[in-house]
Amino acid sequence: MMVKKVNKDGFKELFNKLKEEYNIAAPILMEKGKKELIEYGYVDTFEDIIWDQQPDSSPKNIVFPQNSYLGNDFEGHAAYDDGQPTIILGVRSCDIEAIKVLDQVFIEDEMYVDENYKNRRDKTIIVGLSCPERQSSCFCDTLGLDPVESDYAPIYLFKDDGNFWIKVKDSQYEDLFNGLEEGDQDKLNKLLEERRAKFKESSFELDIPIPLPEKDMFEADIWQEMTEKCLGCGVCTYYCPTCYCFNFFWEGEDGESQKYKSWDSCMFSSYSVHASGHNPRDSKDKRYRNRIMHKFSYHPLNYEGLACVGCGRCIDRCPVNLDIREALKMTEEYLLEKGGAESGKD
Amino acid sequence: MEKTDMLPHKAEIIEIKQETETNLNIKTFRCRFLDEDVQEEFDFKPGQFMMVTVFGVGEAPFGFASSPTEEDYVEFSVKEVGLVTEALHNMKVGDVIGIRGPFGNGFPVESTDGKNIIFIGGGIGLAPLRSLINYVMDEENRDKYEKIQLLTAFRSPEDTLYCYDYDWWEDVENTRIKYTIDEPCEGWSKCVGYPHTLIEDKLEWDLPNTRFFTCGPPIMIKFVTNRLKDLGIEPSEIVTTLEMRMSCGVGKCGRCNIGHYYVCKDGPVFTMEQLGEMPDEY
Amino acid sequence: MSKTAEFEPKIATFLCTWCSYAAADLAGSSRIQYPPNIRVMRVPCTGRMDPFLIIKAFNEGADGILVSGCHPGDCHYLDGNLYARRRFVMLNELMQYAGVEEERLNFTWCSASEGKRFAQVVEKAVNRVKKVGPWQGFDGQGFAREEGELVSEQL
Amino acid sequence: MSSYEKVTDEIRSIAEKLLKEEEVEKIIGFGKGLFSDEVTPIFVSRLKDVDRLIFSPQASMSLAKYLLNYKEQKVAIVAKPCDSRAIASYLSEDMIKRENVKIIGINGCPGIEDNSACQECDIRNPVIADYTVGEEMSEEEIQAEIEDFEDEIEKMSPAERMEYFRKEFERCTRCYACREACYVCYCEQCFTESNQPDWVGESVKLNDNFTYHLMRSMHMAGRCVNCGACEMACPEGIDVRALAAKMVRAADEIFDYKAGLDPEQKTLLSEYDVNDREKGFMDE
Repeated sequence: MMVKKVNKDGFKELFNKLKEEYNIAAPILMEKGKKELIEYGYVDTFEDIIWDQQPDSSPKNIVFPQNSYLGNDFEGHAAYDDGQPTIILGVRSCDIEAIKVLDQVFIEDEMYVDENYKNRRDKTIIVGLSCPERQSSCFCDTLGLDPVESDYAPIYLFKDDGNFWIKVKDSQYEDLFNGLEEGDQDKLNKLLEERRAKFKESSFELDIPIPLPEKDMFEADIWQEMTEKCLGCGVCTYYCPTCYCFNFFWEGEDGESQKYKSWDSCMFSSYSVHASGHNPRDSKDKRYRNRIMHKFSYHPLNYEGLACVGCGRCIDRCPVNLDIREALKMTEEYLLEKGGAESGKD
Repeated sequence: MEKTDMLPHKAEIIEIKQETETNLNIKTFRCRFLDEDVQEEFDFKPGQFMMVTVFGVGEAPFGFASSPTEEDYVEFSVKEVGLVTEALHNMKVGDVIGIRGPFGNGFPVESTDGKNIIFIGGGIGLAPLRSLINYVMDEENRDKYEKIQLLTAFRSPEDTLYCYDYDWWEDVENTRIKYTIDEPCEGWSKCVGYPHTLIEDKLEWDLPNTRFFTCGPPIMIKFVTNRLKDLGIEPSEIVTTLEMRMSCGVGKCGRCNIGHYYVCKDGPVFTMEQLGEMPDEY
Repeated sequence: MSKTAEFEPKIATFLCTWCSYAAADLAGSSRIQYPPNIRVMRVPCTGRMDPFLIIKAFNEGADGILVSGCHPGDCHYLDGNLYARRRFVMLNELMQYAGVEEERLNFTWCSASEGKRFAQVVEKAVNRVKKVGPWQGFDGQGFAREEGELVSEQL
Repeated sequence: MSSYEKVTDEIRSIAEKLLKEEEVEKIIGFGKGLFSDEVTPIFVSRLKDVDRLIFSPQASMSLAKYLLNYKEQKVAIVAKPCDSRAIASYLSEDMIKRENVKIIGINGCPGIEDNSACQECDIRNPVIADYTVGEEMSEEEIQAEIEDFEDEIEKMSPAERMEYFRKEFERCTRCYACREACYVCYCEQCFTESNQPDWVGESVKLNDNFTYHLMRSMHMAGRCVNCGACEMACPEGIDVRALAAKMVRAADEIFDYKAGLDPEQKTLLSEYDVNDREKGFMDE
């Protein structure tokens, strides 16, 4: 454990030093037609980085891009991009926990490790950032996350008005920061505590058993009403940092055909339709049920911990602002009404 | 032998058998891996499946139709329904496809030792069962099991599969093989009617310590398993294998789930007892 | 020869079987010469022409398209070409608005007896497409070409 | 032009009357969520929720498409003029039953915040309604609103237009929000899901994105009512409506046709006129 403290210029210098060996991705302002959104992109100049606002989308597309090339049919071995390692700067607790979910699924599963993801993830260093203040639709602390610090990131930043505190938890990265002024660990902890207290009380309380009881929720009659305004598009899954469902597609003819992996969404009908035309989830309420149950029941049963980090992106980017908090509230009421929601495996 | 980059091994089609042609177009493909030591090490359990890649077109899951005892090739049967299956049907002997696998849990072979076995297979559903049938009928394994009975159901005489195996199955001792079609049809002397209606009078279903394996169109599985439960058969002794849309085959791509179970990883073989606990999302 | 002289466009041609396909036959049997750049696909009627076929033709590397059917009024199916006419006008507007040069989109009518006119139509279409050069795809990446000849033989 | 507050109050009073007299089971309108104050579609079936109904500059979605989920139930719907045209075109295609729908039309629609469609909107009174709110807008007032509108893209050269659309569609992630927000797109199986024939590739490379938007816009010929819901739904802020708006203008200029004007009207491409103009043909 090492703590360094630098002022703004010191950090800029560090940034420029790191830029030589690493590609650096950070939240920057992206012009999107008439919208201007803060998203993770590769950045060259330090001033472009936006620190004080939660980015509108997560760094998912850096560790798990929408289309990744797996390999072709004549060489037969996987295609790994051997570019420079990447540093993702300024990742808040919600996005760090989201990457932890992806790691759980693709790397830490003893039965099957996804080489394509692992290769990319091993070359990525996550630099966390203590969250300055709550945004309108996030609720990470309601789900038990600590917005002020996450222990899953090897390096963690705390930015108050002038200075950057750098907490290096993983010793292998310490040499990146030697030569910088030492920081007083207790002072940093005090600042963290202050911010934790300052984090204004969240207006969203939730009391649901984790994992949600599978059969009870499956037969619940709330899903139709919950998704009445849902359009059935794929925005919530594409902009959710923990949604990792994927599909394959091929390009080119036989002899030089290439295999790709691409994002897929459980909200699409072609996600689970059989060749016979039968579709176990043929309407948007069944699909949204699968989406909520996967995050609050299936993932906790198959792995451990939730697959929702309360970042609120699915609320902000949804064309009709379908609010997952309303969905969870309805689930809570349904289970209470159903008499004593027994938690644990059904 | 876990290839973890989702890329297939190359395999050559060494034989294509046209099973049916009139109503449904079903072919059985026999393939060998191009790479000898992959062919050597490749092993699977009956009831498991593999992802077959047609290069440049796509990939689809197929259950093994051959038994692991037939070591120097793998077989799978394909009904022409879509893009990949049509591409397969246009292939000829010598063409190269990709095979990834084996995936899934396979039939509970070890715990079936010493039991009577009854197979009830419908249409293309007979393909995954055939892997287990040929395995238990193989002389190395036959004596591990008591009486083996098989009821195959097809739409019409032209839709029968694996006719070339029937004589061999009938010759194996202590077996009873029954064939049925949906409606009577002249020139057909064997049974007629849906399989679930024939269980009582065509099969010795009430032998103690019997395990049932059934696979076929979902509607048939539903009727057969319900009828067996009505007859008092233990749900844990009724084994079936499910078909879902699949892409990765290892429980990662998310689409084949029933509740928190992934049909490709925790299945595709389930007992009716397990299915009873799961939400009926299939 | 300079690069542009070499450029031989490939034109996806959809001919209605009753009139324009017969016109092409007539042009051939009466030995009327016309440029070999067209790749003919027979359709029962221009009414059958799904606009997607034209967009897909561009995606498969065609440099231009030519669609020809019976003159309005003498369609074998009475009004197939009348429906098609509105469809082509709207498709034409859409493609041009999206940036596809108008020379690449050729719609016309040829009756079965107009072998000569068919040859002139093909000539005119080929020259129009030659004027705007090879089609670079909607993404501008172009298509694998060996000395001006399109590699992918799908067409 | 009507004011948002006046329209909101009138909607609430009509909604209350409809629910009280049990003429409808549900009111489809706009309102705020429980936790966020974004104005989005809401479904009111209880009297006490009538006050949640709002009409504000953020009421961007086209509500008509929700009617397809309530074909057998009696529902009321708040309809902007463009939504009323969508409902009229649903009626002309027999997608909904007229007797099951009570339409609350908004006269003199004040428009939706940063929705580029509203700048060129030339029909600001509902074409079909059971009840109307707000004051009707006269033709002159409407023309005054849109007389200085001209389409920037039309002035560009073909190459510049192609470049413009390439830059826009490069960002598309194919989440299909534009398709799901559009009243026209109610197909069981969309062409994007067909792999025999494989119309659109599944990658998000520019070529597949461009093809997808081109093919979807071709469906807009003679059916798009230029409501801008597709553009408002796009999470990437892509100018999705440009191609569809061209279809609207082309149908108007060439065939003097506007979509969804009344339930008896046939759609543009499902009928013909012997002397239609052959604009853009080789020998025209």
